[in-house]
Amino acid sequence: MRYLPKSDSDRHAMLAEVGVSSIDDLFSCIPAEYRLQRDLTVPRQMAESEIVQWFAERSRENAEGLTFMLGAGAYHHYRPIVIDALVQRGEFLTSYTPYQAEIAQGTLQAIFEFQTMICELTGMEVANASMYDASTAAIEAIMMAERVTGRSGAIVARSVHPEHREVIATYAKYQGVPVSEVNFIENGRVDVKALEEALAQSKVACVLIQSPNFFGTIEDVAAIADVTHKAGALLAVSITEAISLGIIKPPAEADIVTMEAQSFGVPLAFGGPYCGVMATREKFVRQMPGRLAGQAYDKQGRRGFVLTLATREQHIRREKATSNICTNQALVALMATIFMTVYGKIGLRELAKQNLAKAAYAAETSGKSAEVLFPGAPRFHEFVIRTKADPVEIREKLLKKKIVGGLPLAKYYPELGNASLWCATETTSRAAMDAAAEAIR
Amino acid sequence: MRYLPKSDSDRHAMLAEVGVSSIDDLFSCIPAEYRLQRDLTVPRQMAESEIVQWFAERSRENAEGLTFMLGAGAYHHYRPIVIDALVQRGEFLTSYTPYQAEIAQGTLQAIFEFQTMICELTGMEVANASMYDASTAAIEAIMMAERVTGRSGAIVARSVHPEHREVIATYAKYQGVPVSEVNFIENGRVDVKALEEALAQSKVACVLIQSPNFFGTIEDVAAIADVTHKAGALLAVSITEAISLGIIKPPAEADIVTMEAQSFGVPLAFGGPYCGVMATREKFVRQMPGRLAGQAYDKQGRRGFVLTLATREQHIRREKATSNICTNQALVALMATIFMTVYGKIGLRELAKQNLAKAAYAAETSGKSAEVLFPGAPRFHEFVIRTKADPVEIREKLLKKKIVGGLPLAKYYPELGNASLWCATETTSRAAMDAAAEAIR
Amino acid sequence: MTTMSTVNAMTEKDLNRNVRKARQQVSQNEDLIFEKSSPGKAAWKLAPLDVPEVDSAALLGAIERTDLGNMPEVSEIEIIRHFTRLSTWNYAIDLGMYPLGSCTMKYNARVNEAVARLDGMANAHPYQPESISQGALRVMKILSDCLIEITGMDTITLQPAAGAHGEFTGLLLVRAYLESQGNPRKKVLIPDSAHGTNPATAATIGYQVQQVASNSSGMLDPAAIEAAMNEDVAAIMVTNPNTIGVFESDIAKIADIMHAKGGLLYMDGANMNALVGKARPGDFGVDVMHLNLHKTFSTPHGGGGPGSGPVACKKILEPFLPTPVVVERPDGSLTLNYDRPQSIGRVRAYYGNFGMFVRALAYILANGPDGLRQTTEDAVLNANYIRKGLDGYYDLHYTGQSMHEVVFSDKRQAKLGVKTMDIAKRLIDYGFHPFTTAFPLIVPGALMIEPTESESREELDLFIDAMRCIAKEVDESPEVVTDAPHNTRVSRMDETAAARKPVLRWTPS
Amino acid sequence: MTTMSTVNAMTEKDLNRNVRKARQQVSQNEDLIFEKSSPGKAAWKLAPLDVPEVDSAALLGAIERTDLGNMPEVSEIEIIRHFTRLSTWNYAIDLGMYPLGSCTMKYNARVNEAVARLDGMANAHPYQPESISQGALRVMKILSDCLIEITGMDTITLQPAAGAHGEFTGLLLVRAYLESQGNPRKKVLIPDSAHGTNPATAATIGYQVQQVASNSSGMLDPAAIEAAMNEDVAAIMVTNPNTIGVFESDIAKIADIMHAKGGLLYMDGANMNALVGKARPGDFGVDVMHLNLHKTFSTPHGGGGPGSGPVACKKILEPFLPTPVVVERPDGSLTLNYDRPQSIGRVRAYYGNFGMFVRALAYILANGPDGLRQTTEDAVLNANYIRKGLDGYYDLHYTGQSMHEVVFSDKRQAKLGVKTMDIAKRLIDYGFHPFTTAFPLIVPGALMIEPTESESREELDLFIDAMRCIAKEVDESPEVVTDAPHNTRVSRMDETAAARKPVLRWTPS
Ligand SMILES: Cc1ncc(COP(=O)(O)O)c(C=O)c1O
Ligand SMILES: Cc1ncc(COP(=O)(O)O)c(C=O)c1O
Repeated sequence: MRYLPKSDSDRHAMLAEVGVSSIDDLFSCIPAEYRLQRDLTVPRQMAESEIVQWFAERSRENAEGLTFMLGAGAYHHYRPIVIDALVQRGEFLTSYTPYQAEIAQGTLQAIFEFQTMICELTGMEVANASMYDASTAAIEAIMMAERVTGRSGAIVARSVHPEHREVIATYAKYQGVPVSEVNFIENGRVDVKALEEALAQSKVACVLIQSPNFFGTIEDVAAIADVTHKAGALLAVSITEAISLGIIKPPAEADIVTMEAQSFGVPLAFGGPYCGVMATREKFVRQMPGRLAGQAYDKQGRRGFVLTLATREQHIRREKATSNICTNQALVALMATIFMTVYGKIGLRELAKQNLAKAAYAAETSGKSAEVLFPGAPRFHEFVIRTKADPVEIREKLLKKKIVGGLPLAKYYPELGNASLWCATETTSRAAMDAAAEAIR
Repeated sequence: MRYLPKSDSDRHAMLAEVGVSSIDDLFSCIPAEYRLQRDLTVPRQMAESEIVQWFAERSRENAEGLTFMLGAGAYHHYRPIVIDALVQRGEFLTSYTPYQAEIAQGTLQAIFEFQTMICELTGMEVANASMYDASTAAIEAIMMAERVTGRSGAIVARSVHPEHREVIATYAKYQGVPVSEVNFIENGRVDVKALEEALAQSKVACVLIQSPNFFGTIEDVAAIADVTHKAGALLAVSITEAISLGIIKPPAEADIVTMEAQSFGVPLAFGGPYCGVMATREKFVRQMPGRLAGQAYDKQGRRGFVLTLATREQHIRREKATSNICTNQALVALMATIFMTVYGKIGLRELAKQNLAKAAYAAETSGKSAEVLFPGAPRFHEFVIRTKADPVEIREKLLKKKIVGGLPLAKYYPELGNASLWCATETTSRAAMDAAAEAIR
Repeated sequence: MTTMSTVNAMTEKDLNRNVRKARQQVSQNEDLIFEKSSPGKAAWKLAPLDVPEVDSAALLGAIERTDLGNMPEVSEIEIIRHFTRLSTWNYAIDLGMYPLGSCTMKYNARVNEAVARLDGMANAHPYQPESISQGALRVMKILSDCLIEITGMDTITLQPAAGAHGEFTGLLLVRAYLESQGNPRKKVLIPDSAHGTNPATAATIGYQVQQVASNSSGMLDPAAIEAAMNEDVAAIMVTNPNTIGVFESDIAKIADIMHAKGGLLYMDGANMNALVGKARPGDFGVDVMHLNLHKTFSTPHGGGGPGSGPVACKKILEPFLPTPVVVERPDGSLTLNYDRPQSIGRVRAYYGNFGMFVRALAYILANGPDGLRQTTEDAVLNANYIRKGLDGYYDLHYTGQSMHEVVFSDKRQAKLGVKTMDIAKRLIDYGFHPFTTAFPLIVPGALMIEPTESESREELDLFIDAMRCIAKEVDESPEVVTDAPHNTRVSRMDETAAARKPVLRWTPS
Repeated sequence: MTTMSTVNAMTEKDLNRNVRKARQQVSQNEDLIFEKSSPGKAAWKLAPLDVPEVDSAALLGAIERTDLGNMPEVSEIEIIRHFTRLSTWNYAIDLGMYPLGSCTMKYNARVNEAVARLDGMANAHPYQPESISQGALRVMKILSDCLIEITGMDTITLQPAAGAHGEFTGLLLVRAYLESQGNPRKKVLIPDSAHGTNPATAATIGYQVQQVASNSSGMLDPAAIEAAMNEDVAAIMVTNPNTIGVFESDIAKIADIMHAKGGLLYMDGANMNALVGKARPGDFGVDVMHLNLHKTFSTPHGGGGPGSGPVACKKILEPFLPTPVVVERPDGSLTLNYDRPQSIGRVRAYYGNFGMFVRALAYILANGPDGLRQTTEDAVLNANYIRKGLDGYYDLHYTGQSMHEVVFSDKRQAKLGVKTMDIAKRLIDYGFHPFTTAFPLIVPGALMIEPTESESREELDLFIDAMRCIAKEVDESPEVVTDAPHNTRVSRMDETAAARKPVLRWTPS
């Protein structure tokens, strides 16, 4: 096997050195009846050229060269070339969690930079090194709010990504976390009145909203924070489109911000790996899950970085840890860090502005033959339309032009009828948007 | 401009530091009438995304996903993934010629390994760090033979790659190097008798042959060496298909071996950059052109490598140098080194054997409806067929199946009629070869 | 014995006299990216907008953001240099042996990276129609089939994002199953040798953790488990081979004990690198287990992630698997099935870390049945070779037969004031990444060494030599070890100070 | 002043007290790949053969090769580690400033690498039909147009593989042209400040080299050229800006002198980074010149190559350009024209280093007219900033106005026994690649410094600081400098011994 750095004579010499006569002697500790006496039934060993060919065929089965007008929590943005050039350096790609700081300063400093940028963008004071994704970050935020407030349960906006709400339900169910939902009003925003009433009825730990929400509508975070804080709960805001932070004020009124950083230079990759983000106020840091890099100094007074506050974590605190998370999404967070560095202070805003303009155009052109739902509240780069035709058919039609159309919403929000969720980013050409508008007609 | 690490305020501060008031002051040394007062007429500055898109469009215009049955000095072989993973490391990609040995040991050791492997494969005693390509290596071999022998001129086999002969002609013409050609016989090999006679007539410095020759036929190097040496000339053997060395004896009887190492993991890239090779006997080393890495020791006795015997080179010897070559094909030589390391002692032979088998099959199937020329001498992985139809038409037909057929030879060897030169490598599927046989019919 | 001040006076040459694997080389310094920023530098450029500009202030009103604070402004070359320089401060598998016990730091083949970046793989949207997702679904299906076969289980979910997430998912399956039987039960048994995620996960699901003590050989004691087992216990979480690298030979008996009282056997599959192709958990009684694709199946650790933690289980647990599940239609095409009424629900959005599935499958295809078995054999051989080589130099706390890793203790060295972490740090000077020191807790001062199959005999010999030299240094000049590392660009960091007053982000000074 | 033994006793800390840009870090050792080989290891695997096996002995007979000697046998991970480790011993632009005068070591953008690897670019066969080569031909055509515009010339060939090859091609054009006029002439004038390739090339073409002395300012002296010029002289080869980084302000006059006697003006374009977008050689009288795409147009040096050396020229030389030439058909499609009866012929096989064309064009597109001009301005600003910063510390042999590079001499330091090469080596300790020391020959002990536009002010300040510190060290403890480098994994090599008894390949011991 070409990955194995041994010849058979190496193996024999080593067996002799170990003092056994055959390799099977080293497996004699496994009771005989459980020792596998046959080949595994997996595909035969392939040449590298065959592997490349096999996946290239799968890649083509998947269709290539598509234009996406589909978002819903996973967005197609241009990925600067430097990202892959850098994350594929073996020193990043093939290194472990930076527990041994003296030979992991590269990873540690990059995490520290990631944490800083996330703070800058979200308006929070501390951010961790990453979570699995936005969905698990959201439930971790709820659990963290429980620890902070000593209360139980959460109210979750119905305009939060449906799959995130499913994940919350899964976690909540088995932990006895009571979770209720609050609906949206005609403009697509959270029904703040209903939220206020619900908060009055139950002393929940947390209110969780998403902004821009699943419909692309930007929530009135300040108003929601107001009623939430009055009720003594924490407000957690989830952001699934990180680019929006380039042109939309951060939810600075929130207590916890969770985010999906996929838009920051991470490939769509059929849903993962992505990069969950969690940020909060400094005073809550000891209730926070996940790894944290902190500044430190060596004996000679040289600045460096270490993983810190590890007493929150499972490898120290075991069942009393803030979370069971261990392996996180480090390399993906590095991609995001590089992306944020490329665009930076000015570029991120300009990028977000292009997204805004593209989506405004797309909504306007689509709006000529379909109803654009949720008027009256600002949007970022997604919008919902209601069409005469079944959205599934529209999708099929567009696919012939290599355009992936909007997501039919009937499954998640049957009350919206023939609704579908569309997205436009800087990668969506005017021609594609015009074709989509045509197909909707 | 996004590559430039300066803000305008940096520029102003620096101008002030330099003591000038505007950047144009620094260009005042250029007489005013020659200072360009307008923008260059080149395409406008593009975003990276646009650049990628522009070249992707050109790439598609070029056709993608082809199967090649075309060789003629440039061969399509599978390129192990590790090659690009390694040569794209900035430490190799963006370093200069290793003149400063203390911070260039990586490049130097790799060159030393390249030189060693080339010696092992060619049967020569020394090899240099690379030449531009096989064509320029060939003429350099002739010039070197002149220096070694003190004689002038060369006899070149007509079965040497036609474009290489053109390059030789260009160089020779302006240097007064008399070059004559020796023809091939029915089996495609050099007419040794004619060569012997030609040698008797003129005291040339060098005989240059190619093996496998342009027709894919393997020359009788020993016989040619015999007559050449008897006449007091040196024998230079050019190898355009490096893979052939896996299963064909090296031209150990030669005095100089030149080679195109493109087959060793180098992309076809429409003809370059490739990697010329030059190897020879130790006694001729001081007449050799090009860079050489040699073993050395530092004060502490640690082994390392340096560029050595530089007194042959232009930067020391100027007009008395063995060649004017300076920049060579270093990174491409590194690709070749990695390729040779991946396949190694056993793999190179097995790879060559697959090529042999593929071409044997292709020749046999093609031979059913066309005449396979040059019978009676062994071939490697190319062969010439004579068809009823015009080879250009056959090519067009095959192109529809994304197969690039053989090279029409009329331009180079009109006497061969409707001949074309075909190639099969490990990347040529049986299906493609069957389709080709079909098209020939 | 040298004193502290002697160490300071020792020249680099003296200090490194026995170091064969490494030297020192100039290494670039690099500030934080924010410290390199200045207004007006930019690495970005957008294509011209092909639709009308919008007035963002008018569109967004008060929520418009106009200032991105301290986000950096730098050029492209500065970015390349910044992250390239940073990278050179890291150790990596690509540079040498990474003998971290329990972490299975094996070779990460570059072909895996290449195929994961193919257009149709990298740019597939999770919600794109199934008609244009067949390639992705096929990858998931074939990987699932392979992992089921390798583990000897009946079914699988690929959704969990890492090992701990897999534990969570697996225990949820247990809980959902028991609940469907009428009682989710209250407790989970966890050996004292377990990894920290095991108890942390059990707690996350609302199970009480009951620790079971290992016996004097560091092994599970069926009698103790028998004693602990009752109708309150949902499951036991067993790592096998366990965290001292020894196969739990009573595993089938333990399964029986659990099953007899209606409990289930969960296996932490972190150590599957000792078993692939040689033994299958499904065959020795395991009901549910997770795999770490970022350990056994070679997906890169990336400085801490991403991982992937598929959960394989027996038929009885199948109805509870997270949604969706990939199923084959009669025509051979694949589809995602969401209609699973008994499902525990989702454990994350979309389908899991798909990019890791591609890499893991590429690894399996590169190996085939013969390669997978050989890999396991080499991994076990390597660990035993190290054990042999270090026997007599370091104390072997438990002497059971080692499989893929071997755990020594610092007992001898501790007597001279040298701890496992000191030895670990000194190993850095010798050009190696340290072994695992943080656990297993049942070995005081553990040196947990897992070479994996990826190490050549040459590299192992250098490691053994380094470890022996360090043992000698501990005897002759312990300060050289307690003061280590000496050859790195920073020495040991003051972690206590860092935690006392944490600075977790840069702020402009 | 410290003595030699003091240097030896100096601790690393003392030695590096002023070094701000670098520290030392552990660095892996690595043997030659042959020393890691052992029979039976393999990194290769072939797909199963889909045609009948052949009996190679029968097919090939006596010429069959059965043994590949000492070719290595290693596994894939060993290859990754081998070359990764080797790479870490190199300095590179990606790591820091590379102030090699005349070499223009600028940023090599990664997008260039990406587009060169697109399937249709990387896998295009040079002989594939033109119908499926339009993309490649378009790249050549647009690049040609851009380079013609940038140089102000009339036409171009992209065929030469590097600068020296371009010189060869350019001089051949001169020769062919003169020949067509009846007399190829005998001599080429070359300033004493020229790069070694200039005289070497002239000799290769059979021209006698007549050196012309620079004047006391290091500049070309029109009077001297006038005196040397006669009907035997084919051309003069001028580098402009010249190799001391100064614009030859009399260039037009020199062109006139040459033209008046029927000779031509060849320009070595190695220093075009000082001119792009600011002045065009075609406008100031140059007849023929080469460009180095691996300098001015950012294609990577790759440890010594590949390069690309297009030759641009005026209309009179067009008939002689190498074949083939890309031409546009009336329908807009592109074709290769081989029918050029006066052509000098080919200078290499196929069409040149096409992969470099792709990269250079990507660079031009990324810059546009504004970016190209700004690039030149920054390059010149950087050189002048360094000049200002080092003035007073090092001797400025010639004081003409610097453009993209500045050349100091070691005059002051040489008095204390410290040579340019010593200063260069000490710069390594400071975390920089040295400047060029080998030429220009008209500056004794030259320190030839070209920062390019790719350096930030911060990096330049570090460089100036390092150079000043070294100047101080020369005064205070010259041995620290003459003994340098101290911080590298090897110190200065004994090059004399290496050349005396050259070992140019590994042999089994
Ligand atoms: C034995 C064991 N179990 C569980 C885990 C947790 O896996 P992950 O880090 O993928 O969440 C680890 C990781 O180190 C482990 O070693
Ligand atoms: C002034 C000058 N001319 C010519 C050359 C030769 O160019 P190349 O190395 O591309 O052959 C160089 C290269 O360093 C140079 O600096």
